Amino acid sequence: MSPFRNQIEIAWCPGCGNFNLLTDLSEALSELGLKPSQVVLVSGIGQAAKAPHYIQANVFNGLHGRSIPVAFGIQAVNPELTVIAESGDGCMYGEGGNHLIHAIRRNPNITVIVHDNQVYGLTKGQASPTSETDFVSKTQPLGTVSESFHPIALAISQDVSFVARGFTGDKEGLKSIFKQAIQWKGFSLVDVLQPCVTFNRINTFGWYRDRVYPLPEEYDPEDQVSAFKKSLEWGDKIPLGVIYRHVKSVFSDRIFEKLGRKDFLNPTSNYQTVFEDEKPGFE
Amino acid sequence: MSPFRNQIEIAWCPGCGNFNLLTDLSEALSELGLKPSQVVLVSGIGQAAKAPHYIQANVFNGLHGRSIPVAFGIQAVNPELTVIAESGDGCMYGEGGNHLIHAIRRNPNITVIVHDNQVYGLTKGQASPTSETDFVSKTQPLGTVSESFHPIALAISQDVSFVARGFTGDKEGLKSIFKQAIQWKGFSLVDVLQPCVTFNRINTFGWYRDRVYPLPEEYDPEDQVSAFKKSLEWGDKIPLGVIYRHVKSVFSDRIFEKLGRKDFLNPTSNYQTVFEDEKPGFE
Amino acid sequence: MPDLTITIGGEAGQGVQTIGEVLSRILIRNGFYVFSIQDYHSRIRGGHNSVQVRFSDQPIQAIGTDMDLLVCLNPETQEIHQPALKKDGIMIGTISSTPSPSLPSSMISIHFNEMAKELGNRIFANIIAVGALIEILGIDEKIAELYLEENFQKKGKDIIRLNKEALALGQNEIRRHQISRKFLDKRNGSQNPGNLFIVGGNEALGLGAILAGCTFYSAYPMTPSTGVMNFISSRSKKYGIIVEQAEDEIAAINMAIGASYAGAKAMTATSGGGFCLMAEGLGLAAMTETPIVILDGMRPGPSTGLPTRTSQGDLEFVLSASHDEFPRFVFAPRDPQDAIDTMIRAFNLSDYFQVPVIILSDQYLADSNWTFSQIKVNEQPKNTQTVIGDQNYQRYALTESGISPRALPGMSDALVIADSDEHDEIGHLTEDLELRVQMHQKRMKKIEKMREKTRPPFYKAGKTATIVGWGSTYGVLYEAREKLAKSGVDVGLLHFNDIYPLSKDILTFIKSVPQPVVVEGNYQGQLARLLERETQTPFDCRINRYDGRPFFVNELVNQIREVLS
Amino acid sequence: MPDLTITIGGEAGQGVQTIGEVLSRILIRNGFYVFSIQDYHSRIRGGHNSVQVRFSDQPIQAIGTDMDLLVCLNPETQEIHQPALKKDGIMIGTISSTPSPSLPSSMISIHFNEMAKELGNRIFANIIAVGALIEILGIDEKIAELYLEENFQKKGKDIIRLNKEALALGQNEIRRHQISRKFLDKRNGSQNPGNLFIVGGNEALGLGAILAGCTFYSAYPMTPSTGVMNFISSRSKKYGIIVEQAEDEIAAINMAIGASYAGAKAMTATSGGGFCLMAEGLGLAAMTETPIVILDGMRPGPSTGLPTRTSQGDLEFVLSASHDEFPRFVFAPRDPQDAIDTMIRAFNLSDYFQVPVIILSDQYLADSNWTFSQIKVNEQPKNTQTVIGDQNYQRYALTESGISPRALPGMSDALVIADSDEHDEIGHLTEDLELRVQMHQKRMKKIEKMREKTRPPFYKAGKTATIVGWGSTYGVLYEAREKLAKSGVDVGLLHFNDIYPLSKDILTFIKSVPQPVVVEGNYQGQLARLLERETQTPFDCRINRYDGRPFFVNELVNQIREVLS
Ligand SMILES: Cc1ncc(C[n+]2csc(CCOP(=O)(O)OP(=O)(O)O)c2C)c(N)n1
Ligand SMILES: Cc1ncc(C[n+]2csc(CCOP(=O)(O)OP(=O)(O)O)c2C)c(N)n1
Ligand code: SF4
Ligand code: SF4
Ligand SMILES: [Mg+2]
Ligand SMILES: [Mg+2]
Repeated sequence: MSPFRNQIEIAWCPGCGNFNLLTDLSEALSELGLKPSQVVLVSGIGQAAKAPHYIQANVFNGLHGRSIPVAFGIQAVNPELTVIAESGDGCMYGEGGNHLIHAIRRNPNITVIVHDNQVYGLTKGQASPTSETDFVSKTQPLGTVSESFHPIALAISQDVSFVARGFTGDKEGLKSIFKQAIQWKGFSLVDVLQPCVTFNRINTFGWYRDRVYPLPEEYDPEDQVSAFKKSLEWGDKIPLGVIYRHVKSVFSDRIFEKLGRKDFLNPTSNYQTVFEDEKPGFE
Repeated sequence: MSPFRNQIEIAWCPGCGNFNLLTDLSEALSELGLKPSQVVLVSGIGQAAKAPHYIQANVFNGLHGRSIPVAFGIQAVNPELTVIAESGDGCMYGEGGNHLIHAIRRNPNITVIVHDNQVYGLTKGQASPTSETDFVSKTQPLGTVSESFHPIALAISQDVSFVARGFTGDKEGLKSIFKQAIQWKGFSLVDVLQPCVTFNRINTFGWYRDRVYPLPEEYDPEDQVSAFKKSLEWGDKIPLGVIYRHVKSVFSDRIFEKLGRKDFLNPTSNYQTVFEDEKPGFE
Repeated sequence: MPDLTITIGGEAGQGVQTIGEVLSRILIRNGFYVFSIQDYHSRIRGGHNSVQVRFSDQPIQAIGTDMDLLVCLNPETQEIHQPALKKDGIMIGTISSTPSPSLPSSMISIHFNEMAKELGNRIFANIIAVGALIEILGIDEKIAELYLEENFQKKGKDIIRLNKEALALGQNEIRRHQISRKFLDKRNGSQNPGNLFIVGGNEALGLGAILAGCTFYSAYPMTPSTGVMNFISSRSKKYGIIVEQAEDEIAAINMAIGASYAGAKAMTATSGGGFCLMAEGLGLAAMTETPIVILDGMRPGPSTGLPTRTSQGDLEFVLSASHDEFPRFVFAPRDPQDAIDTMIRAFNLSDYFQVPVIILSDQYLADSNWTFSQIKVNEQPKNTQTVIGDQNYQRYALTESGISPRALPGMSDALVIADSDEHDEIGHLTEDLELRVQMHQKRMKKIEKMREKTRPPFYKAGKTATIVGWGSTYGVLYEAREKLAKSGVDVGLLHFNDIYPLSKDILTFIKSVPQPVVVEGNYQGQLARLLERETQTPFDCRINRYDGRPFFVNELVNQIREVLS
Repeated sequence: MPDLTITIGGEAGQGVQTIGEVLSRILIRNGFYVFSIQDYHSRIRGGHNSVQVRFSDQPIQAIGTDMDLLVCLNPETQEIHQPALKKDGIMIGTISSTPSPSLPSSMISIHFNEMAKELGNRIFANIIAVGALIEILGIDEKIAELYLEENFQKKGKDIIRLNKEALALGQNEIRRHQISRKFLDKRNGSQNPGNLFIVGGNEALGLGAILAGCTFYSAYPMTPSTGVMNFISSRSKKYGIIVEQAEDEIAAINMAIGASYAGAKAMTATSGGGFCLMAEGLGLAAMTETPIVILDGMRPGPSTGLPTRTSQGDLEFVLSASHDEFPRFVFAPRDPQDAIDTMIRAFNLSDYFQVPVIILSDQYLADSNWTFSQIKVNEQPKNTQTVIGDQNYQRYALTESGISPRALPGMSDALVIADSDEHDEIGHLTEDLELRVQMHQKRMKKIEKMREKTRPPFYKAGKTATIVGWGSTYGVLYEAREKLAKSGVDVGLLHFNDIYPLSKDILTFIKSVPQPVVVEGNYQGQLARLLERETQTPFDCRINRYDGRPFFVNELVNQIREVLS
């Protein structure tokens, strides 16, 4: 077992896609040669958001929808840390949608992993932003009206630094994506197809398995328009892999360049000097 | 003067792009033959968000960032009304970014007009989501780190029903876009380049005028991928006009179809009947 | 007078709730009053869940403490619940094979799952358990069979037959054992079996909203309020109600405000964390004087806290949520019957005063079932109070009462201008500070009239002391009082459902009750502190619980005795 | 003892603030104590703005009421402000050509703009006005010239020369007139001119945060708190502070919490509407015990209200914001010097107790300038209290004090687990309800120790009555008390800056002061109600203002007399 797995009892349903995701992520972390204390996992609230508790690392399990700003704050202050925000599709694309957009613009060096089960698991099966139109649940007995949200297309539309799609039924593929995303310098979004065996009777393991295919070798993930076109592929065929990437400077480098500093803890010992310096400005 | 203009004193700076926008919108409304009492203008908070007060119509001037959900609620309840949400780029793309994404998914029959001055006007000049990187202000003396937000690309990525870009220096073009957007059945987003003469020294009237051009006749706004490509055009050349449109069923039609009804006021007079109907379920 | 408590425990997903539900239904058909409650973890499968079913031939309105019967669907159940099993209680199901000396007088090991598999499907395990239970209790299987027939009617004859077989299997399994105790003297409870109603808190809240005329419900799912949304959406087609799941709570309240502005009776519901996000919208409703009903289903915090447990910790928050000041009603229903009436009053009053109404529910009310010999609608829903305006219409006309005539957009030539800024009578934003004062007074003075609409607290006088409480604790406090009375301690009960604003009369009155003991599901004593502020009298004798569990009658009786001694 | 009040009025964008600023700087260089305040509308150009500059050779700490001098940059100014001009006051600038009989004794029409255009640029109009003012007042132009030299140093000699010419132009314009009144006896104020400091509230709050060691500031712009962000970001490079404008207030507080978890001293600032959106994050900070300082710059509500005006309406809200209960400090600085010290205390205490600290500022404090003969740092900033943990590190170890040793992620082998759910000592989520009780007690019991850290209110005894107030009203109440004393009415002053929690001693003490009169910038009397709750004693003699304006000494003196009579 990966040194990144711990002994905490797992509160997921047997057969849930989350288990594979957990294994693959913790293996990816150890294969990257990281130490648990260098890694911070930030999550929101939901079934997916419990994942960090099962990983041997630093954890900040915050509010539903708000993992990205917390992750941003951590990484801005201590860019040495490997910071991963991990949560469900409801958390990241519903409640937290605004933070996703603006994090892409900031391009902090964090990885966002979305357990995309196309449903709200923890609250017992409501439609999520990625649920298909007419999705029926106890809360939506007549089926939803909304069309589904397209996270990968959205990320590409904002010229995200890195975006990929994985599937919990594709171990090697998913692990490789995790490794690339975590190593990527910049904001990386990984949307993971993660079947919810309890509440999502549509997007099951079988449903995904019948549709997913790995992006071919010759696919060029660096052209924004063709990546956009690829991101629209959904339905009969669903591509897996890195759909778009674009090297750009990351938030912490740019801000430290502007500030001209590398450390983050301002000593309070020199406060009298600071004060004497500022005083004349008030005369 | 258009019957949609009133006598309220306008609190904008002389020379501001908002004046043209106001005139063009009120003319568009009257040219469409609408009556003031059929129209509801919903706004948030900001300089742009004051616009509804200067228009002779129903007004709901709500919270910063929250005009879209209010507009949705109004239109859902009374689909006969012409509902327009109008606010600034900070309001719609910053504070309110999440609502924009999800409104596109719902596709209510509302028009969203964004006074995009690429700055926060009312709070005195901070960078807005659409400000260019390194934008300098009192609040951002070192210039911003974030890249700018791409509203049109985002809308297209979510397969919006209608999205266009206008410019307050292009009267006929803008009025025509307003008319098309308001008449459009479904969610329509109009991003209006609106120079802020006080706080934005970069994106001035001249800056825009040097760059904008109307989309050519032969441009096909119905192909999502080419529209996406078009939406990325920014910098030396900025296209104006309807960039993407896609006919689809609107929220109110779909929900009323599901509910099998057309009215929205449930009479309370029959409550005893309802109660007698429900009672056996508890036995 | 039988008064029995049964606990069914197992993992999430094992059918604990189904057994509780079926048993309850059979019991009320036999004329017994049932009170049932769920106790569950914030997970979908696994963990430990339980349902407690208490029943009696007399009205009851609280959870029990010690169990007469324990049904274990997994080994953990025995571990967790056995300590609360009565000395002469009986335990059935998955029982540990190495019995300790403190075993109950009677333990029957039954392998529900294996028996069900023999019947062809694990699904029958639940009905087998029910069969075992009715046999132990001595309940007529005829009524149980009738219930199964009705319940599985849609599923076809085969399913009905198999379920009846399952029931019989469970009964037979028990018959093979010598039961050490007789549970019921007579098989039926009250005189006219079949005439009882079992109602859950969330369904009652939802039904109340529907009766009140609610046609727009926007919310973001959050335990324990989601059940209200589920109930209303299950009826949305029947009654033409738009139920929209918003992208977040901010959208939810703003959608509802938009809907209300357009003329619908609109509501939203959430729990504390979501209520935080609605605080700004609450102020918007207040400033624009748009009616709205907001339900806060309380659970322990701070922050995410214990998502599936109960609490009364949000009172102070909702009393002053949102910046600066404005009038609001705060109501906390005591039980499902009261929930129906309270929702109607909430919509009526919100509409009449054009102010927000906040309903404080909690997980205990939401997820428990009460039995009533009657359910009624005690309040009359009223239509929205609107006017047909003309061109001179002023949305915020200054009036004596502070209430301005409300027109709806698009219904006449009147233009309806609503503004979150301070505004003039028309609704346009103003920087006229004298007008600001008038507008603020106009809003604030509604409070005085609102006080008059407040229902007085429930009051039963007592000599020694007075138990004071609010919201869903009513039943427990009521029974605790009765129990104390039986043992010769005469305490009164003062119970609040309308919490804010309180009328002057009430404030004067409550200063006069003998030795108040304030019982609340929070740490600081929030009602007590409110009363201290409003009456400037100490309410410092308090009993507080904040472990996420509801109050229990027996424990409470002891605690009250203690504080009084 | 001169005590003069000057108002400069005009449209937004006309330079009203510049004139006020330059004049203030020249006055303090002449040894005068200055108090200046802005009065502006929520718009960028047009509307009506004004700056009031009051000065004296003695320390002053409040806004004046009646004006000695009025500078009109547009016709509206005369209309609005003339009523408050003293009988012997002087008015200059754009003056209506049809004088009414109630004209002031002296009116000098000056066309600043036209004169400036002659000098080559409209921009000089402001300095021309300053020239006119110092001439009327009789202030030495040498010091004014020196100030202009310093101020325009970076802009080059030509600009300095032109500004001096503008100053002289203004002076000459006045010299052509006969001034009906002599304003100053001597040109200089105090004995040692040049040794005074003029400090604005927002700058002081920002400076305090920097001195406290704040290295991470995330916020969304909102009046009147944006000035704090502007100040800090102007120093961000110098001191290495990350200042990030968030996409919304929710992101702002969550970013700050993340930063604090990682080890930075972090803060955010907003106004009431934004604070609403932060309520959930506030609870997150509390539950995860992550230190954070949150500034709420109050303005009148509810909702958007009056964005550029002042208020003390958010006290009750911040006292109980966010669901369920947790400890927090609430401080309200009285003036810029106190703001510096309060910010340092806020960071120290937030860090020490691992609780959120809320600072209540308001538009009056934010946008006013106070003069001090000294500014000091009276509190010692402390470094973050952290430990180097090992593999057995427990973030939420149960301790006697309730405070658990805090380690930072990535600084050692210790793993730092923070959770918004109820958690065990390590930080993992728990459904163990006994542990929940311990954790809730651990958090809540901090309040008792926090009480001991509270500074007592400022107190000066008085015989007849005691003025009670909080926050930025200190100066006004202080002067009101002095004024009453001079007229033989001996009232005391009890003024709170640390508002929550209050120590038991203080609570006992305040019950004993003679006839409290609680003066607050809100409708309901929120401090009064807090004291009523905490002391169970009535504080029902109140003076409230909620028109968006600050309190004025003279008006208040009359009001106090009235309530006492
Ligand atoms: C502010 C807030 N709103 C709502 C909730 C209730 N809530 C908890 S988890 C959840 C949805 C979970 O869905 P998702 O994020 O997709 O995670 P999953 O359980 O499917 O893994 C919701 C709505 C909450 N905790 N906080
Ligand atoms: C919740 C909330 N946060 C912040 C503000 C303060 N605020 C008012 S307008 C505004 C920005 C305005 O920018 P924009 O929307 O672009 O409109 P503009 O003034 O540029 O037209 C902000 C931040 C507010 N009113 N409410
Ligand atoms: S509810 Fe769905 S997502 Fe959650 S653990 Fe169960 S199967 Fe997995
Ligand atoms: S601040 Fe800018 S956007 Fe606002 S009115 Fe002035 S010029 Fe227009
Ligand atoms: Mg999900
Ligand atoms: Mg803008």
